[in-house]
Amino acid sequence: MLLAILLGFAFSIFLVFTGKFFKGRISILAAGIPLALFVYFAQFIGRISDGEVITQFHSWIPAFGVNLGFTLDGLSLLFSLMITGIGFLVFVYTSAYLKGHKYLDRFYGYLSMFMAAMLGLVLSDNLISLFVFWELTSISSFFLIGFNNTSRESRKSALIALAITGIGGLSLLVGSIFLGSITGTYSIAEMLTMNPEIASNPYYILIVALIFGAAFTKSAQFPFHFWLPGAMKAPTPVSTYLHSATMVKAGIYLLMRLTPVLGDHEFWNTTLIIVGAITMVYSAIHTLFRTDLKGVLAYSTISALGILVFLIGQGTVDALTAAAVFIIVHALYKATLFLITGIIDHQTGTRDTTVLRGLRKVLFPVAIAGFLAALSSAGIPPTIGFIGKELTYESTFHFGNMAILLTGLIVITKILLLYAGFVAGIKPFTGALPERFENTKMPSFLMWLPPVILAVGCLVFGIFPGLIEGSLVKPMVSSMGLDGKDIHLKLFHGFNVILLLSVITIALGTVLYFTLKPTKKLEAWIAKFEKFSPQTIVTNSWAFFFKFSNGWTNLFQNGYLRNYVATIMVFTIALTGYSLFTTANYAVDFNSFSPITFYEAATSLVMLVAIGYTVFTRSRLAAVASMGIIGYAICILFVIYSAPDLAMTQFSIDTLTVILFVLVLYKLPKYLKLSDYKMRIRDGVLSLAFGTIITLLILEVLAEPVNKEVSDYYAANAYILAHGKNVVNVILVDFRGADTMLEISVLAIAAIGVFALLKLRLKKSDQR
Amino acid sequence: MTDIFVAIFSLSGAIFILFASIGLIRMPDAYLRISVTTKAATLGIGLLLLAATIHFQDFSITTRVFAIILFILLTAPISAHLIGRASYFSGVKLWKHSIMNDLEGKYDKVTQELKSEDVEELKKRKKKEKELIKKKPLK
Amino acid sequence: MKTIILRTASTYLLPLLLMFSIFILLRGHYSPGGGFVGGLIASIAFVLHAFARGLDNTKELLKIHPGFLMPIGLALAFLAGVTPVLFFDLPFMTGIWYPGQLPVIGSLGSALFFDLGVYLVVVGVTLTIIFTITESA
Amino acid sequence: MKNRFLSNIILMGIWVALTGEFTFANYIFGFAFSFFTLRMITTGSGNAKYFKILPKVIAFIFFFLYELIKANLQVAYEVMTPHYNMSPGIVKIPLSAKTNVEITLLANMITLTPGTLSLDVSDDRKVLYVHSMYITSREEFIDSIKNGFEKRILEILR
Amino acid sequence: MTLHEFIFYIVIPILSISMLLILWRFLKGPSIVDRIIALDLIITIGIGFIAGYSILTNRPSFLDVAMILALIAFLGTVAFSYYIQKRNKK
Amino acid sequence: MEVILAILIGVLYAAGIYMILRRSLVKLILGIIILGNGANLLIFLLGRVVKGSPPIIPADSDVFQSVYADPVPQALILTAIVISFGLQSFAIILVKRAYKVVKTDDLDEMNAIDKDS
Amino acid sequence: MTQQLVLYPLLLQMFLSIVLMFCWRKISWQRVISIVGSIINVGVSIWLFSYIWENGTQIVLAGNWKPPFGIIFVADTLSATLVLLTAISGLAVSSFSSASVVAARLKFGYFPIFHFLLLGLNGAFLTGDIFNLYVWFEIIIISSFVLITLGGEKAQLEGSVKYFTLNILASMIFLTAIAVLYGLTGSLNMADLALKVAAIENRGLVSITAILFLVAFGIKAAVFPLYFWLPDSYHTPPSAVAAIFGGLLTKVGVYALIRVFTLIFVGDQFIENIILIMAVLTLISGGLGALVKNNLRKVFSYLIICHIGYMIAGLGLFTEVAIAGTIFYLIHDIIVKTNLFMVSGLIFRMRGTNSIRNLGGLYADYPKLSLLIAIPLFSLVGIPPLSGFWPKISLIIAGFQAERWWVVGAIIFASLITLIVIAKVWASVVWKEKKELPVRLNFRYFDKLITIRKAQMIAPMIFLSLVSLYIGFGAEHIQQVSSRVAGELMDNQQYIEAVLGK
Ligand code: NA
Ligand code: NA
Repeated sequence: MLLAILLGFAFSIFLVFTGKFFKGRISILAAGIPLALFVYFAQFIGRISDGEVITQFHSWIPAFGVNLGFTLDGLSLLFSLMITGIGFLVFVYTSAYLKGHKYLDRFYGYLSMFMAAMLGLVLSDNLISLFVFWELTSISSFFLIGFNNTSRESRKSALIALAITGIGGLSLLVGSIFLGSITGTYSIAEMLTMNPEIASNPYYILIVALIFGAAFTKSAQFPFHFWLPGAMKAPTPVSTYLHSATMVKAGIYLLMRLTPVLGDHEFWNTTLIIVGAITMVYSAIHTLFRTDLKGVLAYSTISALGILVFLIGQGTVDALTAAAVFIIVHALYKATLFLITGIIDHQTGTRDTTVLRGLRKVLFPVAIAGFLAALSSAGIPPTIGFIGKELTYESTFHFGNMAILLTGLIVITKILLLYAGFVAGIKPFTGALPERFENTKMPSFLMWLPPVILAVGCLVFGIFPGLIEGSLVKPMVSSMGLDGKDIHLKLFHGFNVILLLSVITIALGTVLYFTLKPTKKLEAWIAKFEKFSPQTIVTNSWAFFFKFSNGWTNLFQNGYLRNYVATIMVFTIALTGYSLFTTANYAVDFNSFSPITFYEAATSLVMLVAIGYTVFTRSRLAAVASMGIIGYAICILFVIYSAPDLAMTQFSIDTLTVILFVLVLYKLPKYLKLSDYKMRIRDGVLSLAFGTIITLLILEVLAEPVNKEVSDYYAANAYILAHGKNVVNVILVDFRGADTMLEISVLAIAAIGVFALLKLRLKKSDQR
Repeated sequence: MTDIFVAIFSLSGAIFILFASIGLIRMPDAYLRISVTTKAATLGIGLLLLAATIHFQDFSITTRVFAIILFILLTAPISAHLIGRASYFSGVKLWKHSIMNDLEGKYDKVTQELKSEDVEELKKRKKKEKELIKKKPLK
Repeated sequence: MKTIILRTASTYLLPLLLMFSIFILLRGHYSPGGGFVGGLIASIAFVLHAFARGLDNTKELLKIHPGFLMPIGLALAFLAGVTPVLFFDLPFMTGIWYPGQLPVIGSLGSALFFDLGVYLVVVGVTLTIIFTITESA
Repeated sequence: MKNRFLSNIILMGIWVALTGEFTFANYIFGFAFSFFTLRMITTGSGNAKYFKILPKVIAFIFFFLYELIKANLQVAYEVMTPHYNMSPGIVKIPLSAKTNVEITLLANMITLTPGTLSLDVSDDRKVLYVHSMYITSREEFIDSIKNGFEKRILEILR
Repeated sequence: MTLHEFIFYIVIPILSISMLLILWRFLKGPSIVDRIIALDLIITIGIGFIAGYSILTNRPSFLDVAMILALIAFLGTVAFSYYIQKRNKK
Repeated sequence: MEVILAILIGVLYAAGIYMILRRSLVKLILGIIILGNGANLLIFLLGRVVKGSPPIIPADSDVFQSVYADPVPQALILTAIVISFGLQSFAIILVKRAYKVVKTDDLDEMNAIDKDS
Repeated sequence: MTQQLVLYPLLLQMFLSIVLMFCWRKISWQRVISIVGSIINVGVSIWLFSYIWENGTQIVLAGNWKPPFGIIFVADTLSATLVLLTAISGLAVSSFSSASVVAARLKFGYFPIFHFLLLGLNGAFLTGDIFNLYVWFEIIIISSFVLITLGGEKAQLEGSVKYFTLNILASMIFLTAIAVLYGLTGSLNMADLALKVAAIENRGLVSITAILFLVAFGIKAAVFPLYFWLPDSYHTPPSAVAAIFGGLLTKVGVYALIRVFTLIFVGDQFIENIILIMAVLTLISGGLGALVKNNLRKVFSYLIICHIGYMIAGLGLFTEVAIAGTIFYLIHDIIVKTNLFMVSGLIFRMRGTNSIRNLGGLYADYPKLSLLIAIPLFSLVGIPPLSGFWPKISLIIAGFQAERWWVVGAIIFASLITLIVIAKVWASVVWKEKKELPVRLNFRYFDKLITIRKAQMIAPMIFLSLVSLYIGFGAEHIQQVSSRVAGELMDNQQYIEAVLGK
């Protein structure tokens, strides 16, 4: 299985380097891969339906507990077949749809990368590696949605999709890590037995909420649904593959996969039912107001995903069976509808339902496929759609005390979806063919065959449900931890309430289809509600957030150096001040200090006055000279306190600095009076506070005992071992000679810097 | 005995320095201040340093101190000269009771050249010379 | 500066100050001084010369660009530090001492060469900085 | 050649005195070192006859010290008494001294004695501008300088 | 009175007072030249102080600092004059 | 005396920060220098100060016979002073160059970089 | 031979700098010396790393003075790792510089100073002496000053004034902290300090000293609210300089924080909380800044800040898992950020601007280079299994275990913002149609470069991209290193014993 996944990645990398050589032939090569993989996974059907679970384990990063553990059971098998099967058809379809496109090789690269990621996602047993693949699907989806990268809209949609699914991805990551932390493993298989412990863990709600965050964003549940219609900017094969058949189902997959781990808890069930219900009804209503075929399909897809979440939320055997069947149903008919929409778009140049009519005359095989898919979507027998709908009604109708309400909702949804299916699958083909479409040509069989195959699937599986019952549905239900023995798929369940509901659904739906025609007016009408939609709310909050970000950034990063310094000082003063006043013991022992002599006092006074003068003088040169006096006073202090070497150095450096200043200053203008009174007060307070803290700190430190171990060692060995009597110099060239080596390096670098700063003049063309 | 010499030398040195300092405060213009301080301080420092040589009575210290004194004697007048000159450049006025100023108008503002004669006079003379030269060929 | 007095004095001050600087360099191990202050005095000598007689004269006197003293000095100090590593398998900066005493200098050891390196770097740095500024002033 | 040799010896002496170590090696080192220093800095040529003028130098030193102390006391008096007794001004003194060394030495001596300050030498080296605290008349002042310091300095240096 | 006391109570205080007097001139100015004179003189006094202090503490090594002060103070004055001359050059 | 030194150091720090907070580039550099002086004195004082006993072993002995000042802070300060010198001279030239290119000493005017955000 | 091994990277860099100074104007020699030297340096660093990996922490006593008296150099796993990463980034930038830095700059000491900077970085990682660390920091600072001003353009100067002032301020605070530490303990050896600081009774003083270190290193590491110098300066120098700055300079601050707060100041709850709060605000502030900026390099600058937050968060959480996350992130970030700034340089050479608004069309013009650019970009986001992803696991686990939800929240927030920012950058720089910009006269566009220069620019990006792919896909190895480092850091007794014996 690892190889199967790697094959996709390898192929996409391979394309990057060799894409140029293959040109047109690339399609054959590309389509071969999903086909091979489909065959590979299909051969497991027998073993899986016998109840076997095939696992594979590759150690990857044991340090994190992250491994490439793969599980092939009912659930992952179904998804794998869908991914590779529909993948194959989409690959084939693409070869015609994007024939001669400049970047066809890249497109296949992304597509196969996506396929591989998707396979990895559904096969992974390890939550972290699942997350890895999850993110890869988001990223490859980003590249695919933005494939028409010169279109502003495409780029925007790709970004929104990435942002929303990115939030979900991170939510999944955190959820997985938390789950891993409380269970001690990332292996889903190992977690299966821990359901009660997890459910009783105090973090259960948090973890489930995080997992929901992931599933709802990926599967476009209300209120995160809006990225999906936007993602329809992608080329049709992408919409088909990612946004109806596979990627959006990753959230569904996750919920199904974790049902045995996290399910069977009130929070889990209620939330899923509510969110699913809102999503399915909300977006089903939206389909009524769309004139773009892809828009209709997008909203009906969201609605279908809502139905799935709704079913998973019920969590009963019936509901999960219904969900399992509905996944297949939806994959078949929705993929078909998308593909034919692509054909219509490709051949006629429009997807506008208000003008598309009578195309059966020019696109007959496509019309057949559309008709079958529409039937399946509407749940009209003998398509498999009917079975799916019956199961859905069955489980909902028997679900607890809210059953009537929930059934009502699902029926309304189904009615609306029937309308949507008809609009997409039947309407373009019926009626008279307008003049403008008369010259429409049949596309290459590579394009129309895939939808036909899928549409035929809708019919065949409907007539022979046994084909999928034992092989796919039962194993799938059992891999969700439930007993699937009693499942029997059949078209006719006998006359009962469920059948009645079906009849009502079909009847009302058909009436709706014939009475309500999609118009621009309707579309405009619903647009009025846009300002209350989640998308608008999110967009507005994003705008607000962006404004806030700008404000926040500019508040701190305002370009004024003095504000930066002030902020840093405030921070430092606050922390040190707090520490000092809360913990210091103020044990200053004045007796331990030496008495003040006349000359010390005089020197200090000189220094103090010079400092004041340097700070407040208005003359630049006087400030520099006065700084010279500060340095001089320090030099005298160094003499007084036994540091002749220091005094020498201090004084010579001080003089040199003054000289440098003098040499530089004579080109500069006079000081201007720049800061106002208030600013001076603020700065004064700030600096005095800092000075005070330093003084207090010094007094505190001076009260502490002294340790002279190191300097005593130096003193004792300076002459005996290091052959010098000036201990300071011995330290500089021997004990701590490395410092000195660096110190002269600093000087050399500074000199080079000065040299370059003054001599180097860049040519205009070399500047930024 | 040496202590007494040390005391005398150091005290007189200090006093000369004090004079210089008071001079610096009291003298009315920059030139006078320079004038007063250079010498008094030089002498004062010299005496203090001599006191140190007497105190330590060590040959290497003595030579070193003499080197310092020599150096001060060499550089102090140059400093004074430079500052004095700089004062004149920066337009420091003479004390109002000064009795003469031969330097007035001798510096060329542009080239900072110092003439031995008045710049204006020089110009006049050159003009005259030119006129004379002009006249010559006529004769 | 156009002053005969300073110009004349600088001719005599230069050798005097240079000698002082070497003196201070060599005795640093025993009394206050050392490579750093020594180097500063040496550079002051040249700076003074440059002030008095113009930069071009001083540069002519120096013959090489003062900046070139920096790598030389660094190399010398580095060699003094790295010699024990290369030849004695001792750690970096380990003092290597010539047994016995030399006149003036006292003990001769790698520390002295190190200090000499410091001296040269300081001269190079100070002169580079001040000369560059003066030139572009 | 001769001058260089002399300067060399003098510098060596200063070196030995400075280090305070009168050993043979130190003389050699001092000699070698000052040799290199001189070689490095020799651009122009000086012209000094060291030995002939030695007695005059000593005499001059005593004269100078005398002037120094005398004038210092004068200034001290000026500073310490409440009223100003001075009559300062800048005087132009024509120079007999010709070489740089002569002029420099003269100017410095004038500066070092209290009450007077050499401000500058004219670019054509013809005159020296001196600031003085006590001027009675221009001629008298010029005379005192020319017959005092200048004469003695020129005696030594020529 | 010992020499130590003499230096401590008489010589050094005189020098310290001189230092403060000069500081006064430095603050008062009025011209930049006055400040430079004050700076030069205060350093010169520093040399004297160090001489006195070395007698006081009986440590000749401080005299080396005096030597450096003498050598370098001169350069400072030269630089300032250089500056003033350049500044006034039109 | 230590108390006075402590206050002096506090004043140096305060003055340094105050000058760094001004708008003039020259004052900024002066502030940095003053702050550096404060830091050096701080090392010096916290290493504990001793009067009149430089850490130089007397000529006639191999080890100290009496009390001596701690040489370690002195060596550290020496290094710090020299490093500061390198930085300061660089900074001073930076002022010069900045003035030439940006044509101002006012730090508030040096914000062109923010215009092209 | 291996006795002095710890010093070899330092000696080599010093040697290179000096040799390069001798070759002052011969820039083609300098190019060769720098690249060859950097290759040797990578070899030496690998040698050092593997030696440390086999034999544990090694020390060298400079001057052969026994600890704690002399300066000591210590290579534990953390130091050896960082030295290796410096060598790798250094090699990449050395090659990139040869191609992208204009000859005028090369003639004014670019390469010697570049190697001094690397020397400083290595030294800071290897030293075991707090004052020596200060000196190394100064080497780094002054080299970076020179590099950031080299050329002296207007923007460069304006940026460098801020860079200069705030970094100097940091140094002063650092020096103040060292002074206090010396006043309290009389020692400078970090291991010895660890022992002596632990024995101080006045904990308040210890706490204040720790805060001073926090501020000093916090400024260098560009942590909120101390990072202001960074966004105002990092976009101004040549890209090669920005690359080494972006990759390594702030990390040395992070390293210092890690070292000091795992070795000397351990177990102060107050400080740990402060660090955590700072980390969270850093994550947020950096992210917000990156979101709103429109200059590619400014965006990257803010992302540097943002991602420093991860590392600091790990330090603040202060568990073995968290520190391992910090170390892993550090390793990843050095490589990727270096690469990113080289990418910005490449883009600048292609288009003559770094303004996101004016960029576009890379995808059409340079399809393969776009894919190369994608690797560092998406590694930075941490799209799994690329390198930025793994350390977040450790950090989130640590946050969960400590029940610091707000820290986890900030980590997630920063990840999301990074994702959005990078996607935005990708969409507008790579995808968006090319905007016709006025052609810059005499500007050396990428297309016009000779092949060898092109190769010198592209090869280091490929090199670093491969390294970051290795970090991602070979996360097992990196995690082993990180865990071992975390283990060593959490038990400071190990370090102390390695240095002081016993
Ligand atoms: Na020394
Ligand atoms: Na006089």
